[in-house]
Amino acid sequence: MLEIILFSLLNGILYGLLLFMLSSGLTLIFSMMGVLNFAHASFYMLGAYFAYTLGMHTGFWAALILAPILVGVVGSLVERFGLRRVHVNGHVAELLFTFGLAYVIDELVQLTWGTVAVPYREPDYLREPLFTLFGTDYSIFRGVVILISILMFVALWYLLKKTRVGMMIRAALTHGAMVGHLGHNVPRLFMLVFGFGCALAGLAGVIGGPLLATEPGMAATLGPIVFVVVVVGGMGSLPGAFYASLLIGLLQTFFVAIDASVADILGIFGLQIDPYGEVARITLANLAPMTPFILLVLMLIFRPRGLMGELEP
Amino acid sequence: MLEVNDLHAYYGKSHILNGVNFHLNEGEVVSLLGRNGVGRSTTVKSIMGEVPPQGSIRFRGKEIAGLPSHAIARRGLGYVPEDRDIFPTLTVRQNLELGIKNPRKPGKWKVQQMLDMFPNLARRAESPAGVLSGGEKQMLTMCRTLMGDPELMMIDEPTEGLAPLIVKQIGELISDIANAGVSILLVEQKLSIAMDISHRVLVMGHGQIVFEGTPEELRADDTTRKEWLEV
Amino acid sequence: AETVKLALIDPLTGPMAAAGQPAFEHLKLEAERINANGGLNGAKLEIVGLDNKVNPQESLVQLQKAINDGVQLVTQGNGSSVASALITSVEKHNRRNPGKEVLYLNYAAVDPAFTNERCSYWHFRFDANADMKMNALTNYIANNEDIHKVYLINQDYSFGHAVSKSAQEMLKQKRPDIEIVGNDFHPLAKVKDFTPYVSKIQASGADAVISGNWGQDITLLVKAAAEFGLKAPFYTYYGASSGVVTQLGDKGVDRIYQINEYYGDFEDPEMAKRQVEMYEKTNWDFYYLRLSTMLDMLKAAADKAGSTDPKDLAKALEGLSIETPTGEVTMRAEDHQIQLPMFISVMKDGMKYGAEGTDYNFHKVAEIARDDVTLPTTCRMRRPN
Amino acid sequence: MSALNIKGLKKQFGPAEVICGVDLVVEKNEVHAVIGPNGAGKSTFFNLLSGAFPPTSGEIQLYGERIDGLSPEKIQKRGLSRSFQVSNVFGNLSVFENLRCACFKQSRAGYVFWRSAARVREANRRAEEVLEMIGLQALRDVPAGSLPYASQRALEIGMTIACDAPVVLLDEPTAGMSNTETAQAIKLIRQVAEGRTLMIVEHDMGVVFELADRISVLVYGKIIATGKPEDIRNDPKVREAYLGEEAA
Amino acid sequence: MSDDMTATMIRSNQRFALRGLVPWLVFAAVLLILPFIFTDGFSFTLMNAIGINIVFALSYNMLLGQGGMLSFGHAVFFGLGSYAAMHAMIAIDDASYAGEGFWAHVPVVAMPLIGMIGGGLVALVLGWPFCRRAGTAFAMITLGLGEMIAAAGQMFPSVFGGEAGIYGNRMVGPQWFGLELAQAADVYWFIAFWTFAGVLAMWAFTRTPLGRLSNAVRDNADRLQFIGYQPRNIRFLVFIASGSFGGLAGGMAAVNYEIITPESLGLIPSGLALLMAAVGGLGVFYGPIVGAVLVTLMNSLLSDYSDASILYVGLIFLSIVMFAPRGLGGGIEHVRTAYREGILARRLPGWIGGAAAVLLIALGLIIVIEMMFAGHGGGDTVNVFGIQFQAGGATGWLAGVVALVVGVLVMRATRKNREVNA
Ligand SMILES: Nc1ncnc2c1ncn2[C@@H]1O[C@H](COP(=O)(O)OP(=O)(O)OP(=O)(O)O)[C@@H](O)[C@H]1O
Ligand SMILES: Nc1ncnc2c1ncn2[C@@H]1O[C@H](COP(=O)(O)OP(=O)(O)OP(=O)(O)O)[C@@H](O)[C@H]1O
Ligand SMILES: [Mg+2]
Ligand SMILES: [Mg+2]
Repeated sequence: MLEIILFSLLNGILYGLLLFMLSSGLTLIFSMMGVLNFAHASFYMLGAYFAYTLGMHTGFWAALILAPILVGVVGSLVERFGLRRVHVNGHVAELLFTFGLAYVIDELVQLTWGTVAVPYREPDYLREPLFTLFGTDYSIFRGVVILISILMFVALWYLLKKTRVGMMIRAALTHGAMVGHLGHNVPRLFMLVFGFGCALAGLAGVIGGPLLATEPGMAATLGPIVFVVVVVGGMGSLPGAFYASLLIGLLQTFFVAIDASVADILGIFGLQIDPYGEVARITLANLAPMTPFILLVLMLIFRPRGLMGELEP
Repeated sequence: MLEVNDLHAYYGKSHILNGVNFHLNEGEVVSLLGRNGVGRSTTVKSIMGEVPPQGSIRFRGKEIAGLPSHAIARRGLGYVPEDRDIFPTLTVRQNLELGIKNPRKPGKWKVQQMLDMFPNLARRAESPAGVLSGGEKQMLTMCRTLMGDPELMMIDEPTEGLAPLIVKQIGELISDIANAGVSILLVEQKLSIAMDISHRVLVMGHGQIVFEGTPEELRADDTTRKEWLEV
Repeated sequence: AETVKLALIDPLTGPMAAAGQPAFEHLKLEAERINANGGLNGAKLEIVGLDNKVNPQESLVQLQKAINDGVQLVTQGNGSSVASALITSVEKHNRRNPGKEVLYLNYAAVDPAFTNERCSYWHFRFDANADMKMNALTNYIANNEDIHKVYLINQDYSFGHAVSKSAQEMLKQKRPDIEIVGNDFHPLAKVKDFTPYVSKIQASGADAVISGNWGQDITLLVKAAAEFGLKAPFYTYYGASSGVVTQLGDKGVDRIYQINEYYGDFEDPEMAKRQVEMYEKTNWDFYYLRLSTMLDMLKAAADKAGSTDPKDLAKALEGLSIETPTGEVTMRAEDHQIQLPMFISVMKDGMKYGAEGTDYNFHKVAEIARDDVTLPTTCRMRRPN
Repeated sequence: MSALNIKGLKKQFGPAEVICGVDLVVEKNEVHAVIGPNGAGKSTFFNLLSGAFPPTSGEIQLYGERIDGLSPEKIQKRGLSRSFQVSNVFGNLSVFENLRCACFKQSRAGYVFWRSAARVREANRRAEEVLEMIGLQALRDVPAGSLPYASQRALEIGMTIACDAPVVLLDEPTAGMSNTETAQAIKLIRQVAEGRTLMIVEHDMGVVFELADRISVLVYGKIIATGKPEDIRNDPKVREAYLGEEAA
Repeated sequence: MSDDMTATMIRSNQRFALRGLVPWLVFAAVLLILPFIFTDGFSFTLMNAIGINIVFALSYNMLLGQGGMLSFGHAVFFGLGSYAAMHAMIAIDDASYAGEGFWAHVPVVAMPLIGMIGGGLVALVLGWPFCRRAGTAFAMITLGLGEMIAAAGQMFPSVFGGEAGIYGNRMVGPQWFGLELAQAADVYWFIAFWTFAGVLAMWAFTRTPLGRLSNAVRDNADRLQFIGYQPRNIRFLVFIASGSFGGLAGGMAAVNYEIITPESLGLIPSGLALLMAAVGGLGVFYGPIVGAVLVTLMNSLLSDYSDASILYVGLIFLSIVMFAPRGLGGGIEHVRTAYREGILARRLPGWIGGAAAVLLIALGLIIVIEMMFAGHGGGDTVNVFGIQFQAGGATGWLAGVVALVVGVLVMRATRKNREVNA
């Protein structure tokens, strides 16, 4: 039992941190530009694939740096030549744009790298166990992942709190033209922010690729969950995203671990029902992957601000 | 300092400005008068590049028509819009700080100075500007633009919705600004103020300048007043 | 000569294309061979690819399109939902359009129902159904003395539940001493991080895992297991489906087993030739032996019936037997379920014919004879008079 | 019975108390102007009356019924309707639609989806009436968003009176209008005032003294004086607090 | 005065009514003529699919276009409506074997109504907590809802039939209008009828007070409170209406396909609705109709010609969002207004130039893309509109690039004529 709890904890935290890496970029973009970037997970996927292709020439660590930069560049281009046009038509238009963008990126990835997964792996020395507990290995790589994501959190936190840029963009969000009249180059600002956000997603991809799998579907399944993180955490709140990620990570893993069926739970309250009925049969493990969405709906109904958001979406 | 030649502007299909010509000299205060909807704001907006201008706009001899507005602002034009575009999510203080173009070399106007000038703002320095009252917003907008110390300031209906007391205050502020060597293009509704603080007045009608002269000349010129300003 | 069209209704674009494309290429390649040997009773066989995006409704649109282009033979493999849709609507079509019958040749939809309570005269299955595979697998496990604790993990939908159910029943009856130490269901294609499941398996002390997972769900599962140093072998249905080998690499070696009608050794030089040829032509492996079998049987039936009319083909296919590289196979008349020998194979490194361009492939460890695979059917076939 | 009866009304935003204890009685069919320096709390006062947000304490009676703490639409239903300091209309709808939307409720076609809007006679008639009243017939089908500023103000007033509520609050109706338009606006407001109770916030003293039967002066959340225009004009407190030398 | 005013108003109404009638006559005529132009089974199947999607897309636009509520879970209503209809159809089947019972007297052609009720009920049950806010919150909550319902679909086989879904037979129960519904051709008349009815009903909805208010709530919900409406109520009612019509489409689908599976509840079909509506144009009532036709055709036909079909759909969507934010419908409106204002002649050159440019650019893109991904197509020649190119051969690339460049040049050259105030 103890080992299950322990490893559920480790796994939950790791998965949570990965989610955070992914959502931090989105949070940044949302809080500063008010764009809910549907294609965010797609940039995450790009990160993985770029790292795979680059890695073949430069090796893992160089790719770890280069791939996110590359994704960032792609992101900025998208902003410069796509999103900027759409911006004037309001947020729905922007959302539609990123929606379509995700569609296109996913398809392009498939056409370029093929429909089956690519063998993108971390270097062997990172696969050595960091420690072994109860006969279960915990690889160095996982340790590295945890380290990187924590560093990232700190760096972001600093950047957001300390810079005048943040202020400027928040202003531009509501009155773009006026900020321009005050002599600030808003478009360039947006471009940089968007690029940076995408780069973060790319970084998550470089890490998530080997950790999970680098295949054309990797964006589609994570996409919605990232939104959940951002909303549950509170629109545009970085710490919120952080806690939300951990929360979701842990909930999912522990639900799997606990694995009590509805019947069992009712049993606790002394209600006896046929344990093989369709409802009764459902276990927490079944629900695990649904938890993010359940959380999302409940949150939006009962606490629309999210965990730490200042204002309602 | 500023020369506008044959300026045209459109909103979608509707032709708002057809051939606006005027100039404005160093250190001058010029008022742009006219009935509602004749295109005074549009004039200012198109100088600022918010409405795409057609024609020539020269500032200090350089053509600025067609530049992005932030570039125009950096040339030294300040703009106080008609509809009080304060940044609601930022605090009053942050609004003022954003007015500063380059934090490294501060200009001649200081944040504190502004707050002292308007106690109302001082009281709310740290609360989100969105909650300011109509009038407070108006003051804030002007102060914010000043922070970027412009050489020419275009102010669109600064006294709209202000209490008489404040109106006077604003009037004084404007003259102070002028005395500080900043030229001013003032779009006004209230003749009284425009008349006593401006060196020259322009009257607009049908998207053109229909009268140009000193306040005295305008006072004298009943026909113009009747035709273009009053009932 | 006239041509007979065989339409493949499968995902050819989009995320699931990896499942449909190899089958498409395989069919095209084998069609050439068939035509070289005189085609179907002299008629040329032509393969038409129709993209259904694994969506039942879209599949019916495509079926209609096929019928329109004079196609009378359709084949499909991915997704019981699509298979279900095709079976019912082919049934209806044939009832509503006598003289324009269509045959549905199922090469991979393994829901046992299709050859039991839902069996149809116009449907022929060339793959062993889920229960047969489990029968074969459990027979193998039953003979494997050092397996005492088995863990079941499957996708949470009809197929996954079927696999789990039959595994429990068959094991109980064949090896009552084997203990089922876990029986998990996880949502279909939603789980990214299988580590929690792996910790549970680890904790349960299982010495074998049975899973019907396919696609990413099997890859990620085994991968997570490898990373956590889980020793227990995985007995799977789809361990060798496209992409798995590439992603698992050495993590899969000696860890992932699969039950299938074929394996990666290609002792038979003829098969080896085709594998090599197909891989360099199309970048896909010669994976679906059953597709070759399907076409061979089709040819045999056509030649036997001396016609390519679906009605005659159906009649001729019933009870037809042919020789294949793995031995004799028969299309059982009473439920249109193929009867064939099967193989347990395990992933190995340094194989002569590597899968997906790697050196890894599945090495045969055991053959399960036809009679140990077969199962009775409850089908009461409604034959057109 | 008085139209509006306000007792000890207070509103706090965090630490700042914006309305600190206002008592005011507005009689039926009077035109009551509220003046005061910027940031005195006039708009907030209106927001409280119209239910935009609930008062911190105190009570508001509309024809003897308490309305404080009710939601805006309930208050509106009870017969109090207000306009906004910054124009606040349905940008993509035509002027006429704007007005008609304001009329459905009161012709009992509020959430109706089984009748064509064109068939809701009173609503259409009323909308046409108001349209004529505010003199925008020419712009009947123009999207409200692209109206000239002054016209938007007029529409703002139109929407407020469309549902002819007995009590109407107007927040700076003439702000930013030229003398001409102001004159028209005054005429319009006169018309509106017919048989109605009217409260208006206004900085233009001309307008105020021309329209108002009584004036209250609100300074930093307190009413420092209420009375007939001439009393107010000569009230020293008011002068130095608000009018400055102007009125002198 | 007000009397003669209403008089004029009513007169204008009648005039309006007459003018308003024309498009409907045309629409009906088209529906009636189509089956005599396209006579083969597949065309019917396609037309049926289109009909269903038209209703689906329009019902979605009630939400997004009219009410300003961006939803990512609209397929829930389509799917559940479809399930309701399917279960009803099965009930009819059983009942008519037994030969008695209520269901034995219900004709299959009425199934869309069942679907409509189903969808409406679902919206009624779920909607209230969602409609408090519009905008992002609403979008996200519907996203979550969609995912949850879709998952539930897999969890309760007895209702949803598991992965294989549930299937029924439409040739049961009493026949109406001699429609035995055996062939797609029969089904066409059924679809055509319900499409027409659905479109008409949804159009009528926009003319009702509620329809108007839904636009108002989209534009400025806060103001609405102060003229006496509760925005949430309006959103809720619109939500229900839209859900019902979504269900209607579902009911049509149930009869047309005779099978319904859980995946039709998921994010993908919801996305399809959004796609169709946006491509067609959210601002124009008939926009989604155009979108539905186009997208459905592309979905079912494009993949025959290219492996990159999905990419093309995506690109078309993107370019519409970027360059024609009002969608195809918006474009059509543009031309119509120009025509009404009699400046069409003046505009036409610019537009034709633009169109030509777009076509050229599209052609260039297609060639380039096909060249890029020729490898996957298997086959060493690339076929674009019957023109053969060597895969990886210079000619292909050249052709593509040339087409692109020329297109861009034409675009630049004709820009002047397109300036709005030209
Ligand atoms: N966004 C817009 N779209 C369409 N037309 C507009 C827009 N903004 C202004 N206009 C029109 O342009 C004309 C001039 O507007 P402008 O704001 O310059 O008038 P003005 O002289 O500033 O008067 P005031 O500011 O007092 O209303 C007006 O008739 C107005 O209807
Ligand atoms: N939501 C709020 N939160 C905090 N303070 C607020 C809020 N709304 C208004 N205030 C403050 O209350 C004071 C009164 O605001 P209000 O808008 O009522 O003034 P006003 O009398 O309308 O002034 P004006 O005539 O300039 O419109 C202002 O100082 C404003 O900053
Ligand atoms: Mg103006
Ligand atoms: Mg106010």
